[in-house]
Amino acid sequence: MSQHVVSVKLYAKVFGALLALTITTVAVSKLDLGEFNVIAAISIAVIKATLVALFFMDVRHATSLTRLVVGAGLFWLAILLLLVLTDYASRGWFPGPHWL
Amino acid sequence: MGVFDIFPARASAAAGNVDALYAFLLVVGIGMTAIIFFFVFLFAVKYRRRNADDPAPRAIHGSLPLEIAWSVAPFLIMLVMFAWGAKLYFDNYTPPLRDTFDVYVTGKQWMWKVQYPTGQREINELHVPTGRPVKLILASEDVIHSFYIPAFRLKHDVVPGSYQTYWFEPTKPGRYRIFCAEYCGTNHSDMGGWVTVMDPHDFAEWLTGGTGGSMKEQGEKLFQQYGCVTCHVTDREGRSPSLLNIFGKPVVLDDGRTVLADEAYIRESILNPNAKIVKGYKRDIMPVFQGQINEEGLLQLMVYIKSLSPPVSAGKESSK
Amino acid sequence: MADAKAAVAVHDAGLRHHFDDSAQQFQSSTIGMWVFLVTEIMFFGGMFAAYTVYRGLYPDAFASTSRFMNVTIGGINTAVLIFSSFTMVLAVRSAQLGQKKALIIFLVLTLILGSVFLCLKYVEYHEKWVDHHVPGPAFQYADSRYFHQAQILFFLYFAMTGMHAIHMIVGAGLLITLIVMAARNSFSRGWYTPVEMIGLYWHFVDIVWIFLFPLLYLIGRPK
Amino acid sequence: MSTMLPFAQIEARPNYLNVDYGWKSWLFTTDHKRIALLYLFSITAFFFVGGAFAVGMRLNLLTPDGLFAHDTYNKLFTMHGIIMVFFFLVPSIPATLGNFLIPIMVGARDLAFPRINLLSWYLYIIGGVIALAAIAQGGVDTGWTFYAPFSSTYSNTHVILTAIGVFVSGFSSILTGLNFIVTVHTMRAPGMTWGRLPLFVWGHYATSLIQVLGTPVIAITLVLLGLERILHAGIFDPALGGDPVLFQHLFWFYSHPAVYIMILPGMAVISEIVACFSRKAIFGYTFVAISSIAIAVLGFLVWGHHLFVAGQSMYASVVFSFLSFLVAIPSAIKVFNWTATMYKGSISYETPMLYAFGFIGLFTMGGLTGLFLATLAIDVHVTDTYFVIAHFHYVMVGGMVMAYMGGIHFWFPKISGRMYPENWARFAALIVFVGFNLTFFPQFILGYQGMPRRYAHYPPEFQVLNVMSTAGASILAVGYVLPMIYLAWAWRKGPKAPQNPWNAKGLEWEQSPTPPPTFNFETQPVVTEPAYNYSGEEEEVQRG
Repeated sequence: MSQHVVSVKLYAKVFGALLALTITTVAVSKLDLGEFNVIAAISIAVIKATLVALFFMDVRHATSLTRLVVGAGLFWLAILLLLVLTDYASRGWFPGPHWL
Repeated sequence: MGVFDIFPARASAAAGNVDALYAFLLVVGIGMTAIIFFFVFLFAVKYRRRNADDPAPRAIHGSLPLEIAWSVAPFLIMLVMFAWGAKLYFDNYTPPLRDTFDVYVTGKQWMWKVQYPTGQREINELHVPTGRPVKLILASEDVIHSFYIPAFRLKHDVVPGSYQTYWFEPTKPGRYRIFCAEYCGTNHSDMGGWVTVMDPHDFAEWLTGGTGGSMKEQGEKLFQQYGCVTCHVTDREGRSPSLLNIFGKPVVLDDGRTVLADEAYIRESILNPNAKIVKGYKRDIMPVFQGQINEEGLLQLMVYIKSLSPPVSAGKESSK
Repeated sequence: MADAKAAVAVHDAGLRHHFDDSAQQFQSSTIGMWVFLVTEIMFFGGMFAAYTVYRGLYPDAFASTSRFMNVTIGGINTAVLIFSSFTMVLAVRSAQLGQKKALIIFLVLTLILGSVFLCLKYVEYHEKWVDHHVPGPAFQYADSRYFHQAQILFFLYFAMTGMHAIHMIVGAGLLITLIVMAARNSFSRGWYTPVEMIGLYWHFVDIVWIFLFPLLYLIGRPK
Repeated sequence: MSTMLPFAQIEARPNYLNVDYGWKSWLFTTDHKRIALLYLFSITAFFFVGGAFAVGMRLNLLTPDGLFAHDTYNKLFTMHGIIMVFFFLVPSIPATLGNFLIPIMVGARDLAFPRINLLSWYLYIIGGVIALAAIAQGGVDTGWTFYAPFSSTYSNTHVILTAIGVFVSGFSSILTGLNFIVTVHTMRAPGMTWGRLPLFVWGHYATSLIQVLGTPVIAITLVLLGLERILHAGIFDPALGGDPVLFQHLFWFYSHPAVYIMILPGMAVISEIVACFSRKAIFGYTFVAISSIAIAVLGFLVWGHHLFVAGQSMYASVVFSFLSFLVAIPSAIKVFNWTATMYKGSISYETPMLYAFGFIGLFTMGGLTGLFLATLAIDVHVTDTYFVIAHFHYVMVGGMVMAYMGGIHFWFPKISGRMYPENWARFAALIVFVGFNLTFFPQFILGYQGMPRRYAHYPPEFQVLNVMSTAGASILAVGYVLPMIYLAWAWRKGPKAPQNPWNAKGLEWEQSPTPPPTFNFETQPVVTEPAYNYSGEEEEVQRG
């Protein structure tokens, strides 16, 4: 069994950080940062998700295989999102590239 | 076309290019298959087990140089295929910007409705002149179809809700088949027809034959009816971009992108104006026409708007 | 699928016959759970891809819908779910230490918080039902310019939060089985794998919500 | 080599078949070998249901005006596609041979999660029954690709019921993949390092990666399609602001890697057969193993080649075209390595090896025509025509089904404890090879001539090639029925098989009795030599 037992204090700190980040993301969404609203919201969410994964799901002490599985999951999600967006992003481009 | 012909009838220059690439691929394909069949057959016979207690052969675990060789070599051949294919793909799907003969094709469940700028309409029939680039503007009223002419080696899915275009320059007069290549329901296999390629003289004669109210006039009526003229032509307050002389030219948008004012751009700006706002103009001014103008009306508006941008004097070479 | 994880103790504290030792069994369960969570990432990933595409195509329509999203309930729900993750991780910790009473208390707390989340979610859905914002024949939208595009956003809203709620309900079911097993002394310092696995599952569902909240609730351009 | 028991006692010894009888011992078993047999019988049933639809299609295509009404033909090709893809090709080798052999090959007593393995079979059967219910009520006419907006708005057939069937059976595939990954990682016998794993296990490990990472995406796509069909909210319906190309993206994100789920296990079987019947170590073991993983990873980057003409932007098409050429290289490496393995080998012509010859030849043709389809300008002309039909049947039927038949014959002694009749089997293999080529080679010519796919009626000039194709199909049908007969006969009345009839290497042949007992080994196996050590070299040799 995973022998190391984590102190309640650390869990409480992580819990506090997550609540703080939630409040921050709501507050940030009230400001008008134009394009940065989306980027800020997603990056705060990524930070929160990493905190939950590292501390609560104990990926910190996990075997390298578990970390590989987590990495693979995120990498494949990235493949799906990025390659689908290559189509939608490049639809409006100038139709005829004269270099070809 | 003979039964066993590996090259069907060819009616355009682009078809010849595609056939040349196909021939190259055939040579590579048949060559590689022959090599594999030859070696498998050779080894199978030469090293067959003569009798049951033959000594076990010595292990050969592999050779790095050989592995690299038969990875890199095929990749180089593939690069040729890729580049050649991509070039032809761009050439066929990018219509020349000026003086093309535009034909509007609308797919509807189980028929092709063809409209010519001069107003003629046909069902499952397409007449095109030789020696001149013909641009097809494809739309669909219901599901996804695909306008496929094997003689030109070209097809494009006709996606409802957007315009697709491709072009060809017919060379050989004759009648060639049109198919629907994307499954679209019960009579998908009956949704075909004929394209008749005629030399320019006969074509001009045919063109003057049927005359309905030309699409341009009907487009102008709609242009008035939906109130486009009040902002886009006569209005000088600068609330909206003028539509004179814009077709086929690049347009700079408010987010800095440059987009070509082609049929797809005009259609999107009619149905969903906020998608692309021209630099210097405000959003949420023009009403959304999504679901209010049918396909036919859109095509007529398109022809009228294009007529507002008279082609530049014939002298200038069309940039292809 | 979930019951397979609640393996019944046979001899050496929960060791199943085909494993050599309990370390191998625990490692198998952990990797198995994480591979399952990767399938969940790809499952929700499909909807996130659809959301990303449509938000790219119709930014204005999506922004206009934020007025109808109840950010307060969303915010409270996020806090509730984070709190439930906290109690869940304390439950796993007490299972590690073999404190049966603490384990049950924290599991019950997590269950309560999960139910609070689902009740608030019901309140939100009811509010949308009353406003005719449920996609389908009865859909209405104040701003006629974005009728179709808003309906797509609400479709994605209900699809994503609905699928998330289903996962919450399954999680609640698993928590109940855990509480019953804990009450029956099935777990010990040597074997508490189901608690840890369901903990991972619960934290994953929390992470999905951590992404759903900003993407669905906080997209409005402040007026 | 463990001691050879005299024939008479083999039957008496308890093995996984005679340890218990009665339907409970089958329907509630957690023994991976019995679950493999459950899968074998259900998959064979679905294969012949799908095959019946194919016969119906070929009869209809005998004449330009067709035998059936349009709707009937549309339902025939749809159901042929759905049954063959989701209920035969995806589960076939992993669920039968994979389930049976992987635990034995890695030296374990069972898979990591035996009860999940049984759950996987039940999900497969429930999904299958739902799909059959949809067929019984009139079937579905959208094609196995379910393209919107036709499937979401215009088709009035049982789309949702079929989608639920496919959705449920998808989870069966996920769970099998999950089981294999965990088993290979955590339950290998002492000494069984990654470098000594049989290539059969490497192939299935790569397949499991795809099953686990790809299948959930089609699950959610079918859920969205079902919701769209009920609510008409417009997510895939262009009239309501949606984008049908998005459905194609999400669908093909799974469905192209799915074709690698189908072919990788076939390659895995062929690696084993070629090594055994050439009595020689696989040439370039590391390259063949790594190319399985490369196919699994690159397989996820190429789905856009299904959308070249579908309205995808030209730049995305160029990216996908280039990536599609990249994914062809690992497959080419495998074919070259198999051929090189035969060099200076001692080759015998038993049935599995005949199927392996067939596989290498036909898979090469299937793979090369894949390059035609990856070339943009050619794909514009030949996509959605019979050229594509011929391409994927060359890979699926010429490749996968040949490997499946080869694998069934190769491990039949280990599974049943009996030998199959060699001459009948060779005859059947020959018929399958001839029938297959006569069926599908004419379709390449039809395709380039421009005959579109999914056509109930076709212009008269295509009739001659279609008649040839139908003739080939009837020969192929005979080729598939023959093994059913003699294998069923051999199961009961075939001669008793010795423990290692082919003198093959590998734990399943050398250290596990035939047929294996419930826990596969009498004593815990320890691996001391590299895989395919046919030449008997003692020490670990530097891998090629």
